[in-house]
Amino acid sequence: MRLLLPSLTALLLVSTAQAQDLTAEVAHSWTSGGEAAAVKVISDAFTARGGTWVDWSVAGFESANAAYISRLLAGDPPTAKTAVAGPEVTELIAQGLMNDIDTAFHAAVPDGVVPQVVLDAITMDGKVYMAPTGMHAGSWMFYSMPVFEKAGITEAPTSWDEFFAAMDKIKAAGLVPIAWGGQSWQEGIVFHAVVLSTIGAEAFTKLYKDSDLSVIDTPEFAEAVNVFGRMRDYVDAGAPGRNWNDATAMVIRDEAGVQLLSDFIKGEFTTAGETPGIDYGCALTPSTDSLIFLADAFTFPKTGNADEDKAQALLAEAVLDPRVQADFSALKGSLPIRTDVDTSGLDACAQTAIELVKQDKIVPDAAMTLSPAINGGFKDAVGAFFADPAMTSEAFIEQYKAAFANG
Amino acid sequence: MPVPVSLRSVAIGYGSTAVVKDFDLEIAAGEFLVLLGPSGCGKSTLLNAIAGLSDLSDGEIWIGERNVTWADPKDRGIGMVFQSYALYPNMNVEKNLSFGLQVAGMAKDEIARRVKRTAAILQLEPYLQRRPAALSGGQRQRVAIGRALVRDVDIFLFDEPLSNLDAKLRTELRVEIKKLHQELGSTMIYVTHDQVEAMTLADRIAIMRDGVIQQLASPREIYHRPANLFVAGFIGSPAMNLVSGALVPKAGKTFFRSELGTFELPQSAPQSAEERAVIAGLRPEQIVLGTASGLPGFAAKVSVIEAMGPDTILWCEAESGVFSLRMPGDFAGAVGDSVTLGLDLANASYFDSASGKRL
Amino acid sequence: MRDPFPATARGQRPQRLTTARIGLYAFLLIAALFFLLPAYVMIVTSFKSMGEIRSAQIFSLPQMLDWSYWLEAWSSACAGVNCNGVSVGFWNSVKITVPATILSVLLGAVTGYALSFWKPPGSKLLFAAITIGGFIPLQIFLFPMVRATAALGLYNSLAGIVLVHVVFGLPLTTLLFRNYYAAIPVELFKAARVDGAGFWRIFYALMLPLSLPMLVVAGLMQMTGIWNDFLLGLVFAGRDNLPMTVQLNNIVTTTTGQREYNVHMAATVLTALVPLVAYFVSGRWFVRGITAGSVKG
Amino acid sequence: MVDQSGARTTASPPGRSKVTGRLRLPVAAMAALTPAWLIILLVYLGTTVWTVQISLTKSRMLPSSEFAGLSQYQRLFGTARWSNSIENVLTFGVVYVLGAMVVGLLLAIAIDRRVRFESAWRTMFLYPYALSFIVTGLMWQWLMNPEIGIQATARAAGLGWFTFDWTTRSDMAIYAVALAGIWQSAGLVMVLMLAGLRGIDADLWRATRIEGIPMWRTYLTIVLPQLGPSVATAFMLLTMGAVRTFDLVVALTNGGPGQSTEVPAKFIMDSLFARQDLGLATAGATVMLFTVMAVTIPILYARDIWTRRQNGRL
Repeated sequence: MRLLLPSLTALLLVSTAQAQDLTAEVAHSWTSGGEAAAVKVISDAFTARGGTWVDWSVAGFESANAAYISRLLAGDPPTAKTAVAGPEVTELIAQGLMNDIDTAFHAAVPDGVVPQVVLDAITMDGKVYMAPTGMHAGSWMFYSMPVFEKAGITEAPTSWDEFFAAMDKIKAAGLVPIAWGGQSWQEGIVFHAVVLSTIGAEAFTKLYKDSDLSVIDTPEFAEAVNVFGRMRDYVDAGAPGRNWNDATAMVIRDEAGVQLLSDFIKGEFTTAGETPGIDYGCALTPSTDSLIFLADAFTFPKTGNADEDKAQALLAEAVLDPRVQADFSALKGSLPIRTDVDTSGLDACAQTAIELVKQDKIVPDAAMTLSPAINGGFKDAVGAFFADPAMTSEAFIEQYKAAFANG
Repeated sequence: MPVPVSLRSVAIGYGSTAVVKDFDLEIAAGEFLVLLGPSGCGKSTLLNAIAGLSDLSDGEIWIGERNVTWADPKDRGIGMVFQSYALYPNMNVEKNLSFGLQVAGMAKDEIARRVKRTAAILQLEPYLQRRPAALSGGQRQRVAIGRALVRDVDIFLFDEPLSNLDAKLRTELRVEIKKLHQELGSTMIYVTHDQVEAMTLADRIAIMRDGVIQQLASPREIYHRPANLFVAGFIGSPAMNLVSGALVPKAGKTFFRSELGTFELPQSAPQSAEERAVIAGLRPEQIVLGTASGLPGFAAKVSVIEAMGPDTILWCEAESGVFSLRMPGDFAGAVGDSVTLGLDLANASYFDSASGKRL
Repeated sequence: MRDPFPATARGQRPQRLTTARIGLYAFLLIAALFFLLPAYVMIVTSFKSMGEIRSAQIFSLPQMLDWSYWLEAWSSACAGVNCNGVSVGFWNSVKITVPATILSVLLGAVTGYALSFWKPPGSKLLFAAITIGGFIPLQIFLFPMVRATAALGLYNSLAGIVLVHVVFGLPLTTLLFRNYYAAIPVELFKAARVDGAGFWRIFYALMLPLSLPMLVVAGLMQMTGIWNDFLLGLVFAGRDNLPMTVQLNNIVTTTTGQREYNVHMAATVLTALVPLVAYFVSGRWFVRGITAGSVKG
Repeated sequence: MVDQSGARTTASPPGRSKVTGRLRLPVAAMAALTPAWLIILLVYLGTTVWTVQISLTKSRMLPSSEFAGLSQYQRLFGTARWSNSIENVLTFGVVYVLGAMVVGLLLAIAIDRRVRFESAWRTMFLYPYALSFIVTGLMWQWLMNPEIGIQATARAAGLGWFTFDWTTRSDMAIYAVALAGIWQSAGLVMVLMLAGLRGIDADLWRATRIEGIPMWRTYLTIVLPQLGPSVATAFMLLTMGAVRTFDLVVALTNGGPGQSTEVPAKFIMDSLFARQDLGLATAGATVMLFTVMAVTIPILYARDIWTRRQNGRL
């Protein structure tokens, strides 16, 4: 009874306040603590606007995709689905399976507040199809202040030479230099951060956006391979297969010096009660002046149901709300997609990133520009290379290039 | 009501290999026919075909006035008893007996009546509530027979029903089956490889080899006048003594010449106008000890004496081979005795050496 | 275990605990250690606090028997915005497993029976095809099966997921029953036919009661497989029927955020509990069933 | 051939027709097999046809009908991960199947030596079979992690030389997967083998004891050959599992380190959903399918001939 009564009232309210039932079934893979809290920001905003949120969460991108694509094929898609704004969505758009939210988007977002690279990623044939929730920045380095102190490192390294010198010191202090998550997707993020640091933003875009393979043959790219390979000497025996959060825990427990990964690991530090600048530090990967960003967005399958179309527009409106953007980012550890939101509540690390976004010093992650197949090929190659010290740089570069051809 | 069974040009084969080809057999109403032969001769296959458990590739089967070639087993009016008893392990004796009747949709009281009657005939009353696993071999076989009996079938098919029983039980049940046949007068077809069963039970025996009937005749005829060497060798224990030789005509008489010597044949034996190679077959009782009988004889030495109780089998070694003789049970002799053996050529069988057929 | 030599036997009784005997028990003990170790770790971990897990050895006993993680795993562990633990999926799993197990076992029994005794034309081809089907990875079937169930109107429904399990259970159950029936004397079948019983009558009056041991074996194996399935349940069952394993996945496979290993382990044990209990309870039958049946390959 | 007593008694009755074709079809049996046929034809065969067809198209995330010839196969064999997967599944299959058979057989033999508390031992060895491969993988991931697992514990206990770090070594990780698989499946093999052992004639044991044949020889040369059917069943079930291996790898190593534990089923799954490469996935599936058929059909055929020879007939 206790349960029944409020829901009954809710039902009455909805049916009287609104003629139609704006129910949205939302598919996502954001199931962990911080993520779930972030999703709740959106669902609350949606509910506040009169919608009914039905949560369909499946942990693990792969499982979520399996279920989602199946439902698309069966002609019974959910109202909305989170995705990385990029080719995995564009194929669905090209096949005519997605609704655009062009009107809702422009009604909610004034011109010029969303960076052009992001706008490019969510637009197809002049229409906006996705409602971005925020972006994650790769090319980060998080480090343990106590470990640095113990090893006698005073400054965060800004070049790879400094970096490896620092790592040697940590090693000498009997600690693990790099907290390494030995899964190919994590290694892929690290490698691309290294690539960005050696070849620069322009070449990075040339390679991963325009598929200009000549970049791979440059000495700068070879240097990236070299730097990446050297990292093998600074990881512990338990690295292979390690989850990223287990790696983060090593930094939190001050057992390891640095972790190289995206900003989403910040949530771990926050959950552990650590404060940036005191317990841990954050910096861009050495020799880097740009961010590699990845935009998460809601996408909207065609459901053939007019009410659901309206629910989609309402959801897009909720997602793009500046307040929602700010709150969501704070919880998720990402950056707002809009430059006009109040970001004062975000931490020091995020402030650095926001500054770079404002200066347009951001390059899109390969996942936003190249097909999942090519990106998969990258991961395979990078994972194989890191796991096998006997693999030559030439062989690796060969396999890495093949990913483009085979993708 | 006993009915006749008729197999007409029956062929049975699996894939490309024919087990039985162009097979004809007429079984009279009320007859007890035994299909006898070594394993693999096709006798069980034939029985399965009569039962409708395996399909013909050619020919017809008639039971009574009906062509049952494609009839279901249940529509043929047959009951079958298997070597392995094939009792339903999950049902007690009563259920085993009544299952077929239930399937046929018979009224409950009629079923009970029949089960009672059958149980009485086969002395199964005390075991009706037992499962097959709790029965002895003999009891199981009785239930298996009862399962056919209870259904009042016209034809009983037995597939080596006694092979799994010990010697004593086998003899007992053999007599019971014989009695059953005498009481019921039903047509019974019985497959076995045991010649004693065949000899004791059959009205006629069909001796089979490689899917072909070698001889179809009464037990007496088969024993005394085997149609060919195969039958001669298969029937009788110990087996017929075989002596190769030749029939030689001389001065209007026919002589049998062999390594044992040349002997004149009496008029009752086959005669020949020209010399031909033959094999003489003599039952152990057709060889006698000593010369007193006046039969043609030869020397031999006793090598083994088998006392069987009612009679004694004597194995004697002669130059040309070993001979077995049937002696009375009280025979007194010793291994190593030198003896003279006499051949009863008048009653012996003679087979063509080349074809093996009886002359 | 009966002593074959009665104690009244004369003379010096030979030493029974020989070196070989000791070796035998030593082998069994080592094997038992190997088999029990993972379960031990999982269970002790489910009682430890996160601090304890981080600091202490995985083999050490928990400082205290704290059931709270079990409670959390059962009813309040979060997956996304839903914090209901694995319990929500429990009845869904039951609703999927019970009919799917019964149907697939019966289908396997009927198919195996028809293939073993009746052998209608094409039987060999069918059996070969079923056997090969047992080797095909399930993943390949997903797309076509989604289309097929959608066309039948069964996609995202209980009936749909049950159907899918029956379809994919066919190779295993058919193989088991065909082998089992191969060991049953064909005379039994012949006798029943002479007694006038037809296909179905022989099946339910004779073969089904005789297959009780194999029904247990196939039932247990299918139940385990279906209960433990994650992918098919996720794709075909629909949001309202998601099995327990999907909740478990949602709780355990978080891609970001703090990993509560104690809760994860408790949730894992809870999810595995039904098949485990089934094996503990009917393990004897399982062994007996296989002993009675599948000896004949 | 028939003798004088006259077996060939009657002439054929008039109007006797030659038997043609099979008239006595077991209709009910055919009806009962209909569901199996439907499943085989519609699902298994249908999927196969669909898979082969899609593998010849340019399909990416969703099925497309744009013909691409054999280019997906070209891509497939140009992908290092695919050949790695094949190699790995072979290594895994051999170690897992043989390992589970040997361990299962040894356990069965040990239990069959009239040990005390037989059912307790059996339960201990069989319970992993009730667990999914996912759970199995999770548990062993912990145990084999060199930093927290068995190795760490042993070293903490003073055994500094002790090393058990298979999951983190490219050259050993596939054996780690096999080990976990053996752990899960050996109990089932044990039960199958135990069934076979219990079916062996007790007289045989008496005979070997009287002849003084050592126990190990008896097992090796007399008992083992008689376990044929049990071995065949176990082999079949294990091989099916090995070819389909997916969950175990995902939970234990997720294919790593590097590609050292990638397997075809995972390649297909990844291509299907993570990489949205339906064409490549179906090409891989097709190759797998036909490999399985090429191996299975001759075995089935040989088995059929063998049993036919054993029975002397059908």
